[in-house]
Amino acid sequence: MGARTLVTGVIGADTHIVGNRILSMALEEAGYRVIALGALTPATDFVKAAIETAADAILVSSLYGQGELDCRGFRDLCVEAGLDDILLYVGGNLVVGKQPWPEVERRFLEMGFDRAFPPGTRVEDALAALAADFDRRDGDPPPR
Amino acid sequence: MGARTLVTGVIGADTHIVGNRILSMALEEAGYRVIALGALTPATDFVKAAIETAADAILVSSLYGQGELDCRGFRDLCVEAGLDDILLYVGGNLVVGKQPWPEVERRFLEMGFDRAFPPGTRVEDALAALAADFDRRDGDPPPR
Amino acid sequence: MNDIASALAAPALTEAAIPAEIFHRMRAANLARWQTGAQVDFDASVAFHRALPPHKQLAVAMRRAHAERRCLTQPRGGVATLAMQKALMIALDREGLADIVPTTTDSYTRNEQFAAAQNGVNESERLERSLLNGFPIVNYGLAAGRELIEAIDKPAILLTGTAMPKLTAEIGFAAGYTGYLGSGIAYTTSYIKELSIEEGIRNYQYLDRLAALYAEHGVELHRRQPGFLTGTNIPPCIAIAICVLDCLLAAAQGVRHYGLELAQTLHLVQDAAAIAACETLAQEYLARKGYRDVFTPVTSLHWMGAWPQDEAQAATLVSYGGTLAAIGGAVSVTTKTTHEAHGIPTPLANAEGLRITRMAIYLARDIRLDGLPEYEREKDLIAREVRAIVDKVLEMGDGDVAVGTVRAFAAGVLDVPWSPNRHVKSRVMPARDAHGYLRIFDPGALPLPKDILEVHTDGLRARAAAQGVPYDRNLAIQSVYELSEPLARLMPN
Amino acid sequence: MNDIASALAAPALTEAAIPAEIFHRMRAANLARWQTGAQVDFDASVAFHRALPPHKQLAVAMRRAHAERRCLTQPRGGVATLAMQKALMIALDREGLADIVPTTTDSYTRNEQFAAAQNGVNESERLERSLLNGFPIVNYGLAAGRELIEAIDKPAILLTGTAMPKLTAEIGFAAGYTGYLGSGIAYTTSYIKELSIEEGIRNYQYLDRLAALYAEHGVELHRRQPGFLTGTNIPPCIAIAICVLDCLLAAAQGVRHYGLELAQTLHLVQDAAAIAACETLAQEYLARKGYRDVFTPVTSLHWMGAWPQDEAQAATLVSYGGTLAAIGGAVSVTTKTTHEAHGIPTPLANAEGLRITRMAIYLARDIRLDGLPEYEREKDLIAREVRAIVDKVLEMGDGDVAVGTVRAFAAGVLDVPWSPNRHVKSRVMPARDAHGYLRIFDPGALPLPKDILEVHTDGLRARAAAQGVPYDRNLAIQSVYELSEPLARLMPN
Ligand code: B12
Ligand code: B12
Repeated sequence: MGARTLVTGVIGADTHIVGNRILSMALEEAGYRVIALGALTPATDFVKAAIETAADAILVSSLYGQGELDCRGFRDLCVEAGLDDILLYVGGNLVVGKQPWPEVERRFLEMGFDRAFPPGTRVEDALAALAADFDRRDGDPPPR
Repeated sequence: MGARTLVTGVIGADTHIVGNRILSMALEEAGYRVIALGALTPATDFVKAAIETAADAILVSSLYGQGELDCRGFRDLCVEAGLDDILLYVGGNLVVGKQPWPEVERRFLEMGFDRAFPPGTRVEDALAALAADFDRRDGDPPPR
Repeated sequence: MNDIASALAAPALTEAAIPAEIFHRMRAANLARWQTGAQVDFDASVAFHRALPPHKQLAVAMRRAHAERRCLTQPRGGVATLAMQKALMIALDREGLADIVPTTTDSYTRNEQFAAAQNGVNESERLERSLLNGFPIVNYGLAAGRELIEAIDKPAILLTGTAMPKLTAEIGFAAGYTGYLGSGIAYTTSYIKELSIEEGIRNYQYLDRLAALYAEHGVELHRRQPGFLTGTNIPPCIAIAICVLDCLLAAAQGVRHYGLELAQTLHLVQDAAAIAACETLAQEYLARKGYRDVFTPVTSLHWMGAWPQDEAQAATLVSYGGTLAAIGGAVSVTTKTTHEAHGIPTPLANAEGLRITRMAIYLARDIRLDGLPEYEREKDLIAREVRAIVDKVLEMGDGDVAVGTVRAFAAGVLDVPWSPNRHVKSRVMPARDAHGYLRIFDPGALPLPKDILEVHTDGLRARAAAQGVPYDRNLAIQSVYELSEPLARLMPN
Repeated sequence: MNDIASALAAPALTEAAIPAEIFHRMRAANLARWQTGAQVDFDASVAFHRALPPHKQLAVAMRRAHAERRCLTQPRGGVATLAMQKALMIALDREGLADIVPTTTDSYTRNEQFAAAQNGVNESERLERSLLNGFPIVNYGLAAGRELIEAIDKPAILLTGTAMPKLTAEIGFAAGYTGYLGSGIAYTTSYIKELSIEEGIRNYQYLDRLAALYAEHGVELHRRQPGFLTGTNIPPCIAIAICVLDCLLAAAQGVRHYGLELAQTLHLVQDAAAIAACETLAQEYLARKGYRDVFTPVTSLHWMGAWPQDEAQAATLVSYGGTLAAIGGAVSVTTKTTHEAHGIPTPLANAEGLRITRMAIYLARDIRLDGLPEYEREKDLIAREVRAIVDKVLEMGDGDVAVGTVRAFAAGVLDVPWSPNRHVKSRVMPARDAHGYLRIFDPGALPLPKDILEVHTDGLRARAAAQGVPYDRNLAIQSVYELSEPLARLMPN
């Protein structure tokens, strides 16, 4: 089976590219095929890119605090586009202000993300999570 | 009526003389007769000095935190010595550690001090309190 | 919309001032883009500014601080609703003793997504917490702005990190804001992905022309350039070169009061040298272009890169940020807080950051490094670097700053590390050297003399050697994280 | 008890080393004063120290840090019970990353009121909170001390601010503490009211002789002098003069590892100059007296005067304290916390103060002021001041440091501001000048040359003029409060 394809980008009107770029570089070095959409990327562009590239996962970055608004309905967009169970990660400074992480995490899992990552997450943690989830999925029977 | 006499000092094994000295200087400048016992003064020395000088008030300083132990029974000592209602003030960093002031104040009032003053009290506040209390007492009928 | 605006502007890009009647038509078109634009009445605005007491005019405050060698404090701060914003600004004024009170706009407003901003306001009111990272002043309009100005007793500045400032500025100035942070080169390279450098420059030519128009009517406003760029390990020479170019563009539009910002490198000597060099070089190039009366105070910014999660470590960056600004002789400092790595600070944490900084300024108020050999060396180094870059840009533009800048970015002669903008090469890679100086690992196409590049490379090789790591790009990436690392890793026992 | 001890010592006071067999009898008498004294077995103690790993030996850590130009961090910390003290020391080691872990003794122990200390322990256990300001190590004895040493993975130092250290030191060293802070002149002038300078010197001659005895048996301990004195606006020249004299007294007893402490003035240039001058002058006088092999690392102390109640302002003093120590090149820094004005800090607040400081050291690790004209001037000034004082003291003692010191205090030639001790004139009055330097308002009988006093007076007159206040003693009193003032008063908008 060829290299997994990942779509990365910073959602909404968010200019914070540094962490997303370092993450994308690290994912490439780890052998993934990475479609990096960069900063200020509308939710729809993520989905479009995922379809065009038959991506296995979408990694959404949101640093500027408005991710709580930008990410609403993201999973629905995927489902509408037929990407019913594409792996969805989100990470960064997801909400406005210093809020208890468990609560923030719950909000984004409820939005349909498979995992959410707290501020200051290091790339190693992202890589480990991807590996684990893909392994699990390889084990699983293919989706109906 | 002549100048009021005040006994000042730092109680117990407490070396913190700076604030007590500045306070004593300010009290003198304000016209009081001040008997300054200085640092490391046993409770009994305060009482002795108060009797010898027929003092109107005793101002106890305690900065080093052990005042909560040193000041216990201070009022009783005065009463035993016949100074039943001499005015008793205590001020400084009265207890060990940062503790809520209202609670600390209560402890020292229960020990029989007429007033307790929190960390960082300025001399003006001390002077104002003395003036107020002496005025009140001048108004009162002399004690039985 | 920008197309119309630029169509109305001089057909070909030039640094020249926008002619009066063309600018008149540009303003009409601009104000028509959103309903609150209609609330702007220029003469009424001029009258309001003239009626402001001096201590609420930022231009006056900056000139006074510069003359008295004082360092003013200014935080950032924006939340979604008027009530929250008012409470925040009052807290910063009273609890934080801020000398300058900010209004940061939200990121939808910054990108002129006013409908999205409105949704953010509504959701914030519904959930009773701010879901926006700033205050949507265009949506709220003039009256709300005035209410904020009246709620505080300090000068107010608009912080609007955007390449599209035209509506925000019109409404902000009309509301009584006396300061505006932003510039065509700096923000276009750092805050947007698709917009071209040319468009960004045109947008700020509009803003600078507007500030000049106020000046023509006797109202001096504090315009300010955000030299921090992407905030991520920007070497002083890159920041200052762009400060100088943005400043020349503003002067060409008629601006005579133009502040320059520099993000701290967190190296005491490098920061003091950069602050001193920045003002000297700006004045040097202003003089070359024949502008002899432009006031260019320098503002120092607390660390703009990644912050540590540990609030104790963050408190040190805040405090040291005040020390660096004071010793460097900055006219003002822009503060951060112990919450920086976590999220937008509460009003309390924000005020606390201001007081930590203010105390640091008090302690270092009279310390200067003049005469310190290392400091004098660093100043000369920075000056030589900046001249190498700026001279080349002016040459490429045949003397026109706007044209030269666009061509220089296309060629990578001007470059910004970690830029999100497609029109910026972003090949240049900075890193921190063995002694804590920010140096350049990969210069890309920056026109820096060989002997200077060796200074940079030597320091970085020394670091690689000291840490026993290869001399490669990872030095630059490590340097992005360095100051956000926990102490146990940064400085083990 | 002290009378017996001193009767056993050489009849007349002299700096000379206590003869071996007299010292032997002195120790026996000393250890008999309290039951736990009997637990001390010198040979067993030597064996224990020799078995300690190098990273738990403070003498080794200080020599390494000095060689590598690093600045170690050390807090203060003492509570009433063994359980609390153990938890505290572990927190300082792990959460605070302290390089040196302290045990501060309580003030009853400091004054050898061991019964009162026991009552404090009992009450603390009853109320489940510490009612003592330190740990009563004499009451607890050897085993408890060993338990503390084993609980941490760092070197441990005893902080015992007392003029009567003899029992505490015996038990502390036997328990495995490798550092001891205290000296005969400094502590006698600052921590006690009635005890004479002579008695204080004799008590520390015992301690230094004891440290030398360990050295004779191959165990190098870190002895340290508390140059902060009363902690209240001590000008560098007074602190350093007493550092030098205490150091000469220790060397005479055979000590070859003697740290020197200086409280920060909070003026970057004055502190850096003082730290540099302190080590140079100590070595200069050691050489004059023929000691060529004494190691004298300098420790810088966070502000020792009155702290602000506002924890934001306090955080700045903590952070700046790390900056000053690092830039000054101190080998270690003793830290305070944001709780300082309120009370003994919680373990958490204490650890936080350590991390704030550690981060500040990291940021300034490579900054030095050598070559800065103002810094070089200040170093020379301090050197001239110290030589004027110390030379006079040596002259008064006909070359004997102990005798000269006693006579000098009697004459006011040696003087300490704000001293509680009846045998100290305490006529000298320091104040802060217009530029933040600590200067001398009233020199009392300090033998400072006229031209030097003018430097002090000029700066203070300038301050009075700048503030529009009379040039009088109130300058000194204002200066006691200055840094504890709220910012709204210290630096209004
Ligand atoms: C300077 C100082 C010292 C100097 C004292 C020099 C001297 N001989 O005076 C030195 C370095 C010697 C010292 C030693 C110690 N100190 Co000390 N010291 C301080 C410090 C930093 C400032 C005190 C000061 O001079 N303030 C300035 C004066 C003007 O203010 P003031 O003393 O508060 O007095 C004013 C008011 O309190 C009020 N006031 C005072 N008394 C009274 C009485 C009345 C009736 C009234 C109305 C008002 C009043 O008026 C005064 C004038 O405005 C304080 C912390 C702080 N406040 O910043 C710690 C502090 C007082 N010290 C403390 C401790 C614990 C010690 C030590 C035990 C060492 C240790 N374990 O760390 C030893 C004491 C040993 C002993 N036997 O006593 C603790 C006390 C802890 C607590 N209460 O919980 C403090 C609070 C520091 C801390 N947070 O740990 N210290
Ligand atoms: C540098 C910076 C900037 C630069 C960005 C430059 C650029 N173009 O990239 C500039 C100066 C331009 C900037 C601007 C703004 N910023 Co900013 N910025 C920062 C800062 C200081 C560092 C960010 C950074 O680069 N970190 C280093 C990288 C390596 O880490 P990272 O970004 O966190 O990414 C890592 C992890 O998060 C994780 N990760 C990230 N995404 C994902 C996704 C997945 C799926 C996974 C698994 C992991 C993951 O992996 C990355 C690599 O380790 C942070 C605060 C901080 N963290 O210290 C604020 C911060 C992010 N900014 C903030 C804000 C608000 C803004 C502004 C809106 C201005 C304002 N209102 O103050 C504007 C944005 C305007 C806009 N339209 O977006 C806030 C966000 C507030 C909140 N969430 O509550 C922060 C947190 C500061 C603060 N406390 O206020 N900023």
